Amino acid sequence: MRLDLLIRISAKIFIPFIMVFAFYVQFHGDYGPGGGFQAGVIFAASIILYTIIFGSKKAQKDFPAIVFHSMIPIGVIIFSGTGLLSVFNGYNFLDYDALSHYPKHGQHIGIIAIEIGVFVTVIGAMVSIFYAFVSRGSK
Amino acid sequence: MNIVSNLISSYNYYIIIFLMISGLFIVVARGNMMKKLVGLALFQTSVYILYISPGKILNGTAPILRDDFTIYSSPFPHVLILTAIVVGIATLSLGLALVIRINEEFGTIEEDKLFEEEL
Amino acid sequence: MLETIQIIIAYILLIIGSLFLLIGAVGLIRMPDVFTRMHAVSVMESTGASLIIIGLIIYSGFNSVSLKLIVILLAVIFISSVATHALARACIHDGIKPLKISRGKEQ
Amino acid sequence: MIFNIIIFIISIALLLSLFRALIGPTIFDRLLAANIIGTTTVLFLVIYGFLSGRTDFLDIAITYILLNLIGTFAVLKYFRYGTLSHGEEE
Amino acid sequence: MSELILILPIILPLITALIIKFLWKFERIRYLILIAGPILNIYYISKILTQFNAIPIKLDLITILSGLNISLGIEPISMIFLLMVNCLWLIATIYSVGYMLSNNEKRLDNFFMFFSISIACANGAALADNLLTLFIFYELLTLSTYPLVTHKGDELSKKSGRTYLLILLGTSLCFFLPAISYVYFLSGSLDFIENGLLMTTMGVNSISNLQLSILLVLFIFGISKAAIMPFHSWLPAAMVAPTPVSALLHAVAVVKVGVFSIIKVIVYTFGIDLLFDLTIVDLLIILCGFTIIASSIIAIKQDNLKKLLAYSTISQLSYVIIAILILTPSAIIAATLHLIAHAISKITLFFAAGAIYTSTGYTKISEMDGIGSRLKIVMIGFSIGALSLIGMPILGGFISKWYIVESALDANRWFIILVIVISTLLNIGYFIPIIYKVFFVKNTSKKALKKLPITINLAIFSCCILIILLFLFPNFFIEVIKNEF
Amino acid sequence: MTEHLPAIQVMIPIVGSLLIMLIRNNTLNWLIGVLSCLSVVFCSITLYSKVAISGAISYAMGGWEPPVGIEYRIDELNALFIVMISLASCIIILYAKNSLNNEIRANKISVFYSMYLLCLAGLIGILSTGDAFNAFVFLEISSLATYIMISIGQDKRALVAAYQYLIMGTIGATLYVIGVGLIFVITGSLNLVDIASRINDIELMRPLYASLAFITVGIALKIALFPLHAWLPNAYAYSPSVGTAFLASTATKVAIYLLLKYLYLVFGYNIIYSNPLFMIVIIALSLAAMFGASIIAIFQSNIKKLFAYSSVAQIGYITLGLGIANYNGLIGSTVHIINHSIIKAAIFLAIGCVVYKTKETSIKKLAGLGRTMPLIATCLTISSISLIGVPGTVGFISKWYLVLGAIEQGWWLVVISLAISSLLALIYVGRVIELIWFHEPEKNIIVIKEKLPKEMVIITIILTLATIYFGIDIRLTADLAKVAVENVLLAGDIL
Amino acid sequence: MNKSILILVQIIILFLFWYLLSGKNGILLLSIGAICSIIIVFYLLKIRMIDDESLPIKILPKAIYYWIWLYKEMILSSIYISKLILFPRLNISPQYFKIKSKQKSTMGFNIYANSITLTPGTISVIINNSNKEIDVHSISKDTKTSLLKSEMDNKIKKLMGDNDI
Amino acid sequence: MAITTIGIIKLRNLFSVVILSTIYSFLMASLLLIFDAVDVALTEAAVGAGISTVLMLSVLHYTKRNEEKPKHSSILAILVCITVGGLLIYGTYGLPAFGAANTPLHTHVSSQYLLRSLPETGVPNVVTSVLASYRGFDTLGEVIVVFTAAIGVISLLRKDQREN
Ligand code: NA
Ligand code: NA
Repeated sequence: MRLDLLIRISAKIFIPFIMVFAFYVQFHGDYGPGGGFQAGVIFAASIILYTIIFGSKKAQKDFPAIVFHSMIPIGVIIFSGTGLLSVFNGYNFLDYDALSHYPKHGQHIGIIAIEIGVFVTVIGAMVSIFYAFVSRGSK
Repeated sequence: MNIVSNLISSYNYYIIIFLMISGLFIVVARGNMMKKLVGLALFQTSVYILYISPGKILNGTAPILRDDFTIYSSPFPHVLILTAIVVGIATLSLGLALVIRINEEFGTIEEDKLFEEEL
Repeated sequence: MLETIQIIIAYILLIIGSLFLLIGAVGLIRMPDVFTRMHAVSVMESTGASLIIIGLIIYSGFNSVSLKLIVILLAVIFISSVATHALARACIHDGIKPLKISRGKEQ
Repeated sequence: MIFNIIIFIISIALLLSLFRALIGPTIFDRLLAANIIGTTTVLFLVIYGFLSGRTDFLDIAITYILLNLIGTFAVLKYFRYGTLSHGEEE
Repeated sequence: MSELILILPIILPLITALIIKFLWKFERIRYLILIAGPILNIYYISKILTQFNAIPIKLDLITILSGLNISLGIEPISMIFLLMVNCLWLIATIYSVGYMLSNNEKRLDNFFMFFSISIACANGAALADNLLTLFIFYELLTLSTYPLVTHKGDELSKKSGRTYLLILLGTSLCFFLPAISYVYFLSGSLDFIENGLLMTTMGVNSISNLQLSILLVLFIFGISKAAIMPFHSWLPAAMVAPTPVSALLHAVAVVKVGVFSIIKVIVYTFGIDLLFDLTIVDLLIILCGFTIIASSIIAIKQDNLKKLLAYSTISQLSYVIIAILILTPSAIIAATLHLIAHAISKITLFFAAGAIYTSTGYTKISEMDGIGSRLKIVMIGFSIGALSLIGMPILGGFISKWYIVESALDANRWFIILVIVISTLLNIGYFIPIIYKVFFVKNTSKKALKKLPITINLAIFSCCILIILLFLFPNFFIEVIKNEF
Repeated sequence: MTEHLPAIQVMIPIVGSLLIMLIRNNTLNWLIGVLSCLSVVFCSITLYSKVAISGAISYAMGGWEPPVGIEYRIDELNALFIVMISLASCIIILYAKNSLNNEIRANKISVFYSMYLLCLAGLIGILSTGDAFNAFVFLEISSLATYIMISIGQDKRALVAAYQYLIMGTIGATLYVIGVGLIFVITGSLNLVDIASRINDIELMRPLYASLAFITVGIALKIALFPLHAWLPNAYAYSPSVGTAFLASTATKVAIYLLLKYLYLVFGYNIIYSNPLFMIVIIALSLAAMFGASIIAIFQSNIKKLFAYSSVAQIGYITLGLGIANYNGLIGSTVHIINHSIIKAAIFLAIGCVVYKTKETSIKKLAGLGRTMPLIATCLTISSISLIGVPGTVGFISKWYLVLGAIEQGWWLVVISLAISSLLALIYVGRVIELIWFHEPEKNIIVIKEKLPKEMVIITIILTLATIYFGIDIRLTADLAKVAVENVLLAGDIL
Repeated sequence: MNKSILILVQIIILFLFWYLLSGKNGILLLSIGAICSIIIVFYLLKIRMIDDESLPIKILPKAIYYWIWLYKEMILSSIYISKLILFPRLNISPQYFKIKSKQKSTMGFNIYANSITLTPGTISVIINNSNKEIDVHSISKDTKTSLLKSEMDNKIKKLMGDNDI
Repeated sequence: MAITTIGIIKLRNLFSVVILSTIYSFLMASLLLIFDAVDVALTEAAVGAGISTVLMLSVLHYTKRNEEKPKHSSILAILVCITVGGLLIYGTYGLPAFGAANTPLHTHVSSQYLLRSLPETGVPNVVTSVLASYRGFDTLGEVIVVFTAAIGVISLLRKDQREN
């Protein structure tokens, strides 16, 4: 059975916007509600939507699972790397003041860095989990 | 008199308590593993209110600083609950994965049946 | 002056919209079967919701807020149509027969 | 003031829909109710944002509606194929 | 260096055990080792005896907490006990080689290994210089004798083994250990001290009668190797073991360690003066009296010889305890003497029972009509042992009973005298019929007898000698102990 | 660098587990695991020596001073426990390689190592954090890692066990969060030191008591205190042997530490004692654990389950010490945490060896083990005996202090109960020993012909010797525990 | 349409979306927005998600007109349904029938079906694209007859023009 | 919300339960919003109404859709619930009234965050600054939790091990 044209078209229209929206949530976490986690979930949602509409085979071809699998540890590495960077600079763990000469600026960089870490991990995790769930039983 | 006013003034807690208990009830009383997980999620979710509601200040606003507001509700519980939600979904997804596997291996996700057969 | 008119229009739309919403909800309760309830929901989603959002758009003028509202509006309408249709089809597939009430002379 | 009234009306609508969600009787009734509850909640959020003067809330509303969308698709797909992973070519 | 000699009586049997286990395949030397071990041990013990006679020496091995250490020491009573255990070990080894071989028992290497280990534990208990050390060796003795009890490996012995472990370990964990902890809590130490630890550190006034009573009861019941009722049933149960085991362990090592521990505790932990006025002592005396009479009555009913001997042991053990509870120095001496006398007499009886079994396969008294004529040495040995226990003059048992009666008279304990009289009558009641039967009833069965190995006869004979020697030279022991008081 | 050790020792296993997930070679991953554990051991010992010299160390995460930021606080007590669990994990992972290869599928081994390290990180986090909510987060890290470790077990019942644990564990964690929430609402702080200093000014006692109850029950679920223990036996029985050993020797212990910390450092003596009911309940439950679980243990037919129930019983001893709550009682608890983890590691690793050869955990398979695998059988026997509390083994030391504590309080019933429960331990241990030594081996007991890997045997022996060594030399256990109890738990109170 | 223009338009639209959402003028945020839009578009291009379907610019002006008409219809029928709901006796007579569409294109047919659903009072239940038939459920006779007038069908035909997607 | 909860308890059709729990999440999110917890509301919506619904639906594909009636009585459950509920009522009785501003929760650490966020980190959304900086370590923990769960799910459901 072919997918409804309308649904396919609407997916094509919506998905880019959802992705941009995710990035918006990611980078405006300082000013409004949102942040790495929420953005990650929304971004993952866009891929989940894609999977739902186009099926998991196509989805895993277009958005390969291995990418998301490796995103999971990479995000954590970004996060903990930021923290350890502070330690190597002689500051306490996760003290972002270490990242710049101006503490406030350092804080800014640090927050962005770790939010990206969260973002990456969450996308990876959510999509991987979803893939794992849907591809388990396709007998 | 004091008792009554106390009871009324903490109505928010009674909502939480009811929800929490319902969630807990599902977890303990129901035998379907899937439903248990739903109950668990419910139970956890209601705890969120326990943290968040005391952080609310009447006439306060969300803790996103802007010049035109002076009273903000406490951001502290929000941060904690964000973490708790994440932990909750992590647990839930793991639980669901286990349910899938259990269903695959045993052909049922009813605890009663499982115990009859295997454990 | 313009602003006042803008606000008044917005308020009117809001009120009408919310009334539609309410009526739809009443319909959701009153209607006898799932198909007829869908019609009631249609009133709520398509008309009630969109009127409220349009009212708010008018209220806020053109800025980032209204853009967000437009996004919401499109999504609401879209969801309304797709969901209702899909649901109706699912009902039929599931073997639920539409209720037939004949009134008076037609049948 | 007007927003308060509208919030009130929306809440009543929400309650009625909830009631439908609870009594069913079929899954489809609940789905229908869930769908409308999602939309109504979004409206609620939007109005509440205007009421409290924090239009930041619109981001949340957008998220809600997107999720509602995804949820709708998921349910649709689920009903059609019993799974979320069905692909076009299958 | 000189203190280290104290460790030898423990180490030597262990070494013997190891050598036995690992060199068992060399048939020529295994019996040599079996005999060499006890002899070497006796040699060193006599060396300790001569070298440190009545001078307290002490060897701290390990300190766990302050006042909680594993240390060895020696004083007259333990000296005597040590000597006795090891002499009997020698004799029992000689006996059991013959017994085990002629009864075709299996896994002899294991048997002798655990045998030696139990002796090491008994020696450790004898040398223990504080409660903790005593407790450890006491428990180890239980554990190391468990394989011996279950040596046959059938269901019955496993069941008996369970009873054995459960009662012995159970009571010691439930009563003995708390009692030790309580002593530690009260005095901050566990050492055995002349005049008594509690007497020295607490004095008569700072410790209440109730506390003392609780402690005493905990100790008396906790040391259930002494087999006071109601914790006596392990002893009859353990009689499923091969006879040498019953002989050495349940007539000598195990039960005697129990009684010995009680003597140690009362003398060196409490101090006899501390307990003098306690009502609980009277109650315990009554309990012991009950045990004596009850078990004697049960013994009369027994047809199984080993069971009879077991109940007789229970009754005799309470003799010792009842003697201790008189709480005078002379009573302690009497108790020690009776401990020795009973040990020697009982081992003779068991040896005889084992010999009967080896030779005829009989375990029941009713089967033994007239076997006295065919097993002369054995049955004479049996009679000597039995008569000694009854308290016949010219035998060791008479001396100890006499001293007990004397001490009881001094302390005006008429109840004890009454008990002794009754129980002597009962002793007569269960021993004399056997002697009568074996010698004077005509045998009807024509069953062929197995020839007894020389070692069995040798062991029984040497025991008889010892019994008589004890009657002739009791002062050897009495003098040693008297120095202490 | 040494001033950053509190953070570093948590981060090492985390980074290790990340590396493991990126690398797909089992042997290499094992090596990473070993290295991580070794470095944690190194860090923790350094930290302990530092703390022993200079007293408690406070480390501000992110450079934000407490209570604004999250504080990591290392004192003599948790430093000691960190050393303990890092050593335990190090030893067990050294053992793990061949055992895991034998027990679980090759493609899950990496995951197992990763979870192992994460669990370790979580446990260290719980131990060192000075923040109530951070403790929850790390509790969840370790729990999730644990669920996964269990679910990796070969037996399909492992899945159900993991699920049950997940449900119970999450309820526990949630109850804990409720409790923390109540204190949070009335004190406005999450920093434990800060809470402790503000708690005495609080007039509202009800939320405080309720929070005490919730935190206690929440943690009790995690430590499997008697009526809440249902998850533990299955979890222990069906997870891979290495996992069982690790869980038994570390996870529950850490949870107990958390309870200890709350009772004595956060709520404080005054508050827990102003409500005598609380202590009575704790003691009653402990006693119930000691008896109930021991009795259940007697009737088990699965060797892992038997010792799992024994764990539940032993946990009763530890909480009993908390209930006794005097100097000796607390030392007893603390030492028993350490000692029991040595014992159980030894036992479960020995069982791991048995499983390696026989592929079975049924207790019948132990029959005649004394003849087929004499070395392992001896280890199992010795370490089981130390469970009873026979002098000369570690088990004795802890029970000794508990008995002293109970005598000091004058609770004779407790003293007798301690003794009787040792007797019950004797029965279930005796059953095992009798099977091992006095029964004929079943035919075909050995499934795998190849020899036991050396390192498995050696480590089992080392741990067994440790159960004796630390029963005699207590400088590294009870003496350190004493210092910790004096300096940390009872610092403010009259000794 | 030219592919590169399509891409450009899509990027610009996304960026505009970002900008309007954001409402902030910081260079950092704007450049992030731009970068995100570009990355997303190019990735989606790679997986063939960007094409005419995803950006139906051509019919946009007519569509707006159609939308306004449709909206009017929606409100009118909403008022009708509201009356039905609020009338004490539920004066409904549900109908289930087939309707044949004049649409040639799939797109137009789909829009038709959706418009039917969007208008309160009628729901398209089953869509058959091959013979352009729709199973419709309507709440009453009136809505059925108004639908059968096929005014909507014609409008959509006009909207789609000659396009045949 | 109470209504949905009751529904979830009563209903045996798991699909309905999933739907109700989605509704519940939406409502919860709205409530959170009323309590000014915007970030939390956003997250709860995304997680509760989005991800978990989708995950549960995909699980329902594998399992039976109807729950069976539990055989054991629910007396234990009722007891547990009464205890917990009683304890909660006991504990929350007398807590500061809803909306009060002078409670320790507001005056102690929380006020510090509100005061210091802008000057120290330059982030107006205090939730973000606390989450990412002041309590960044918690967030690290949270990310690790996600990491752990994801690894677990993948390893549990990985297909290749079924083929054996
Ligand atoms: Na419609
Ligand atoms: Na944020």
